[in-house]
Amino acid sequence: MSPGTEKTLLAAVTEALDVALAEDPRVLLLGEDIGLNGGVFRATDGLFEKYGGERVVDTPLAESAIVGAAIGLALSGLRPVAEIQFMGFLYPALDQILSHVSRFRYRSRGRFTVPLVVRMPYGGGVQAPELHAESAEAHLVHTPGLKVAVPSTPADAKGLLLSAIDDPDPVLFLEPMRLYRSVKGEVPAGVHKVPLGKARIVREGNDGVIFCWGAMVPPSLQAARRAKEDGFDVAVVDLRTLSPLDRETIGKFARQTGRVLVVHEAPLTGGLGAEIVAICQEEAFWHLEAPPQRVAVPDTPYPAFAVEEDYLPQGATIYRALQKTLKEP
Amino acid sequence: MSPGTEKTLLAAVTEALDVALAEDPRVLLLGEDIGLNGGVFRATDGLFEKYGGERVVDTPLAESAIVGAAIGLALSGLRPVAEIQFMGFLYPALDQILSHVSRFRYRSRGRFTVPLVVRMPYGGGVQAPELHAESAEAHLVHTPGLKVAVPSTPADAKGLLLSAIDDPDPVLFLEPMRLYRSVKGEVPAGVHKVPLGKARIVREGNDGVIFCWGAMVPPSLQAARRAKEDGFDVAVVDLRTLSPLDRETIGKFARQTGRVLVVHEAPLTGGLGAEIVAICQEEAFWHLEAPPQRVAVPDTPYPAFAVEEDYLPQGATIYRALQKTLKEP
Amino acid sequence: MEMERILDLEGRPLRPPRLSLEESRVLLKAMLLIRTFDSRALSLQRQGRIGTYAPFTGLEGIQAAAVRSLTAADWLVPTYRDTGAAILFGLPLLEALAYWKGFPDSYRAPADRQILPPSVPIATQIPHAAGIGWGLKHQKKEGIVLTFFGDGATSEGDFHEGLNFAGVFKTPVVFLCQNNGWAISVPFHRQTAAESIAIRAQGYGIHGRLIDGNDPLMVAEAVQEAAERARSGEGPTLIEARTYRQGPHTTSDDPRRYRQEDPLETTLGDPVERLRLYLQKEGAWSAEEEEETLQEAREKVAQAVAELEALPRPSPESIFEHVYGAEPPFFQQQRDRFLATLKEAQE
Amino acid sequence: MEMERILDLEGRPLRPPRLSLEESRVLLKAMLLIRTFDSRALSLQRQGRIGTYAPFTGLEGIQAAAVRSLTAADWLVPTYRDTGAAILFGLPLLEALAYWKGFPDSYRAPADRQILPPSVPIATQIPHAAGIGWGLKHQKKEGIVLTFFGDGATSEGDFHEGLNFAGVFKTPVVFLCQNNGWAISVPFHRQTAAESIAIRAQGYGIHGRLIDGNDPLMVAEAVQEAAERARSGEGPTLIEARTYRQGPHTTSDDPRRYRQEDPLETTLGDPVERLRLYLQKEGAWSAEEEEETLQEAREKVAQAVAELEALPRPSPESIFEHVYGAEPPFFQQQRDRFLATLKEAQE
Ligand SMILES: Cc1ncc(C[n+]2csc(CCOP(=O)(O)OP(=O)(O)O)c2C)c(N)n1
Ligand SMILES: Cc1ncc(C[n+]2csc(CCOP(=O)(O)OP(=O)(O)O)c2C)c(N)n1
Ligand SMILES: [Mg+2]
Ligand SMILES: [Mg+2]
Repeated sequence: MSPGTEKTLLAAVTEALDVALAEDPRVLLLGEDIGLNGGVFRATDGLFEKYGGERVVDTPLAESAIVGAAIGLALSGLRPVAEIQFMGFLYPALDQILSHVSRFRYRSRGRFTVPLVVRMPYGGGVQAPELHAESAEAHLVHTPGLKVAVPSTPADAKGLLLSAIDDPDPVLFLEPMRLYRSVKGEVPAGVHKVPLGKARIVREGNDGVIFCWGAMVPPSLQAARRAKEDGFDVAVVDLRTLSPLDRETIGKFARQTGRVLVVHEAPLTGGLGAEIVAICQEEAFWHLEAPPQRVAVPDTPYPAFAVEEDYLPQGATIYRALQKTLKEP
Repeated sequence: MSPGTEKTLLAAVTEALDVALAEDPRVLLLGEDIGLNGGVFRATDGLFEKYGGERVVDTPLAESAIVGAAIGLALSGLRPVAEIQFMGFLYPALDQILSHVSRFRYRSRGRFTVPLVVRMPYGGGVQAPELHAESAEAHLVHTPGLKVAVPSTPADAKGLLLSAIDDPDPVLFLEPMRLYRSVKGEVPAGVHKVPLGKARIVREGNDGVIFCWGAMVPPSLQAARRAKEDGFDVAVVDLRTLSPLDRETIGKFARQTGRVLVVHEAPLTGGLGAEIVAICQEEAFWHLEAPPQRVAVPDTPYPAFAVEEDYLPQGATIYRALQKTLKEP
Repeated sequence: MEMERILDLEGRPLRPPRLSLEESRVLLKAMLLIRTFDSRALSLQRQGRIGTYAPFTGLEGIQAAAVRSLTAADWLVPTYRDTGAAILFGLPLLEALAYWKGFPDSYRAPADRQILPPSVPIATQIPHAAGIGWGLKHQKKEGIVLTFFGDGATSEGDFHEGLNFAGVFKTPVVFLCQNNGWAISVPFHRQTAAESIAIRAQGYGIHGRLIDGNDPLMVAEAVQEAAERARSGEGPTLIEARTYRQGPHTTSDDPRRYRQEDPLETTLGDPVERLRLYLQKEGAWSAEEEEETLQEAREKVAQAVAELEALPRPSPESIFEHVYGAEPPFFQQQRDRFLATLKEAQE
Repeated sequence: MEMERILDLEGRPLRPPRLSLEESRVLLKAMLLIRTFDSRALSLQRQGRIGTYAPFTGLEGIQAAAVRSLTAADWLVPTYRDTGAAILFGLPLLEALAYWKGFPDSYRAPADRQILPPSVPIATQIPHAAGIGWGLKHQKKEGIVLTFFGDGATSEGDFHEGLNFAGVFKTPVVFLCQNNGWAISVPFHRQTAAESIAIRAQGYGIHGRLIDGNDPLMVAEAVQEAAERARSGEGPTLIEARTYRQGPHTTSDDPRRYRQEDPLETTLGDPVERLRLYLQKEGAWSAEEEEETLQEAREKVAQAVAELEALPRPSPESIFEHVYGAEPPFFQQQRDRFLATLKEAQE
């Protein structure tokens, strides 16, 4: 691993794409406004200029065809990396994702495969218009055949994205919009990979554990630090890959601490928090000392942005939930 | 309630539609092949002849527009009931469901509402081609603003469907294909409503409880009966409405029995089983005597039909899981 | 297909317009009102007093000319780009501003105006418009539907499905494509290899027209004719109005990254300018009138801005409003717990 | 748009065909082979020996004539309706039958034949075809793509998006619409108000043709010309082949519920019949030859049926195969537990 530099998460994404384009001629980027414009968040900034319009391709405005054509590109031997402008605009492509991306290998008995990456910003907190702040990871995780990765640090953004591009299977790559520019960190230079399927231990602890991902990592950490002031050592685990989930690490920390909190910014009911609670049951039932708790957004559509800060989990609300979990008799 | 007759679940659906069309001039049915053909399962058999092509309308083959136009019909003052031919073909309409059906009331602050019902057969077990056996309820339940109902008896099929059509909010109505003709029962005549949001106690019991819905009710009951032979009284609860879930009944039975099994025919990970387990945690943590167990299909795409019987939960596999739950120390 | 136009770039009529001079004057005034709103909204955004804003600079002609054919029985189905049309059809300025400030309670039209909230996901409103039209026809209700969308929207599946439905059910809908040449950074010729969008009308068996969208008199006539067709049961019309995006896509966009000079700018001109030139030549518009109109517009907008800034910050309770028609018990419980925790946490 | 045709209903050429007599004979033989397969599959279904089956009776001309333009470098992107095309491009009969019997291991083309598994969700394969074509062009690989779809499919958003992409990226794809007049029970005139599907080609800036799909010589020429265009970089073609669905939609369908007499039957005739009449008149086909061809076909099909019925019942293990390229640990664990429980339960 070469020594890296301090970068934003967004710049780390760009760097990963740059490395992939440079290393592998099969890599091709496609999406809306990713060319000259460099993407609405600038994730592909400079890549059109560097690799040309044949490898960094602006498409018509049609998400189902972006994913559908990317399937075809993959079948033809390429390694397409599609950008969806915001996660809410993955919805028109869900049919292609659920009916095809996830099933081509299965249906063709291994003959035709779709080593495709679909990247997109997701999550709230940046005062965006309606449908620009969706957290729809649960739909993807419930779809067999897909992998789902979510970085929360610049190094992971690069490392997970390069692993995703290299993976023989389709990977949905969710980039926490809120952390794009607000988080900086060391990013190893060159080819740097972080394996899919392994959680990251952000902080050790024996009194409780918070499972989280994406933009929920910083406020979870904040809550854990506050709990420390009360004398509790709370672990924070960034799941990092949501599919496949790192059941081993989840089980281990659930057993080790007996007190579990899951935090996500998708609505509570049917969110991934439920799955993680269920895994804790299966892996650590006899060790649990308090009911695993879920901190999530309420079961409403994502509200207009003037109230989104109230809507989203914050350090303080996570801390309140943590207190309850830790103090349960 | 007038005395009814023995009917199949399918005939009960037809009867509910017939009653709704007769009672309420605002009701309009739309979908593929629902007119002269009476629907691919004959759920609208005879209704085109009885109510005419203006109220029982064959549409072009376009699911997103079926749901999208149904939104418009509802906005204009009607009570549309859309049929999607199989649940797998709801996928092209998911954008309209997730972005609009569920949000119109919210977005317009109560001014514009979508009292829409979208009916569809779902689930496996009838040797159908690919994508004709999907159980995608989890996606819908995770979408705030939608209701989701699933009958498992003819009487409930009629009663829930009439409640759904009457509901001020959009209801996704999932009809277990496997039970369409295999289940018969008394169906009250005329207007018969079963409230949304209330589970049905299929069987009482104190030693354990199985939560299930749709086509999983009969094999769950079978498993409970076998357990009775071993001396265990296992309750069976047909959740019937998946959104909103009847938390009260789930909590009550989890507390009463301490031993919980959830059965569904959607893939395990991220399935609704996880949510129900999480609810049991929240409502009954101190009463649980064994880890709640989930019986579901494995995390693979729905396989080709020659192996679907092995894939789907059966009375015998549910019974095996039940044994474990009941015998946990 | 040839682009139809009435006024040339200097505001000279190539044929007698259908609109009277008085009607044209009213139209220009409407355009000046929304142009004033638009530029004020842009500056509010630059000052951080509202959020991201999608300007409609250069589309005033289309939007004002289109809604003048609507009556109270009609429906407007707009996108984020059509604030001008919504305002002229009756959306209060305050409601429009509150929307862009991210307030939950916003974009609420008066009870006698059927204006849907703007559609943010591209093209998804097109099937809604088809369905509303179908519903009106089915119920033999008076009224037609006008929906707007951009050139980019025409690449989405929902555009196709919606227009095809409208054709099959012969619904009273005017589908108005504001082809401003760009979908964010993607120019029209990369959006499709077709020469025009209007040409697609025949693929749906409906009426289609390609018009100069910066010629307000042309737009007014085309929409009026389409509305008449719709009202008389002749079905839907697809109108492609060619125009030019003068500003950025939204305030988050930096067009210098992808757009240098655009020939459209010189071939289409500015709609306000063209109509003004026409009226001036006809002796039906003066500098004083212009100043008066603008003055009035500025006052109206200033008043709305003042009201906006007097609004209290929306409450967290508003998050839970209008999710269900009849709230299920779990939802009430969830709200109560959530609000209690939030309050504790904020203490 | 006029429908192009070479052979009339009595097999008389209206102009000299491009295909030689020998080529036409080969074509007829191919059609007879798949017609034999099709009717055998139908009877297997009636006997409960395979599952639901989608017959292609009446489409033999389109399917056989289309794939003759393909080479080993090309890709076939079929639907459930196109078993005939797949067989003639190289799919073993056994693989085709095993598919309809619901066997996981089925529809596997030989290594030198790029035949995708059939697409069941309507129209969703159209963007795949566009994408494969784009990929081939991008990699400067030899090869073109042929994809089939029905008239119903043309109402789906994916049809539109896929064709528009193909136009923009000028991909080497032949889009072949088998317009058999019905989408299950919905007749074409209820599917769209457009006169034809071919007319939509100009809405995507691509080449379009409306042809008689029951005229195998016409199909052969049109597809060959489209394939040549594709190979020479001139981009995609949309061909609408007008035909008639002779049988039910699938074996689960009862057309008597919705279809009485259909004029198409008499205006288009039967493709096998038309080609046979042509060859007979040219003195290039005899009753003996027909019998020989059919005999050979029946033997091939019988052989495949025998192989099918000798296959062991697929194992539950097959459920878990080919989900991932590299199986995650949780998945292995899940499989092992699942199979163990299943075994216990079945004891
Ligand atoms: C389904 C969907 N995809 C992407 C976006 C992001 N987006 C917002 S506006 C826009 C361009 C729209 O272009 P056009 O339809 O021409 O309308 P214009 O903004 O030019 O008026 C895009 C890509 C979106 N809102 N919805
Ligand atoms: C997305 C989707 N919706 C519905 C169906 C059910 N279905 C199967 S075939 C069919 C009709 C297809 O008609 P057409 O495209 O004309 O093809 P044909 O079967 O006539 O060859 C329908 C509605 C499906 N398979 N996929
Ligand atoms: Mg535009
Ligand atoms: Mg057809």
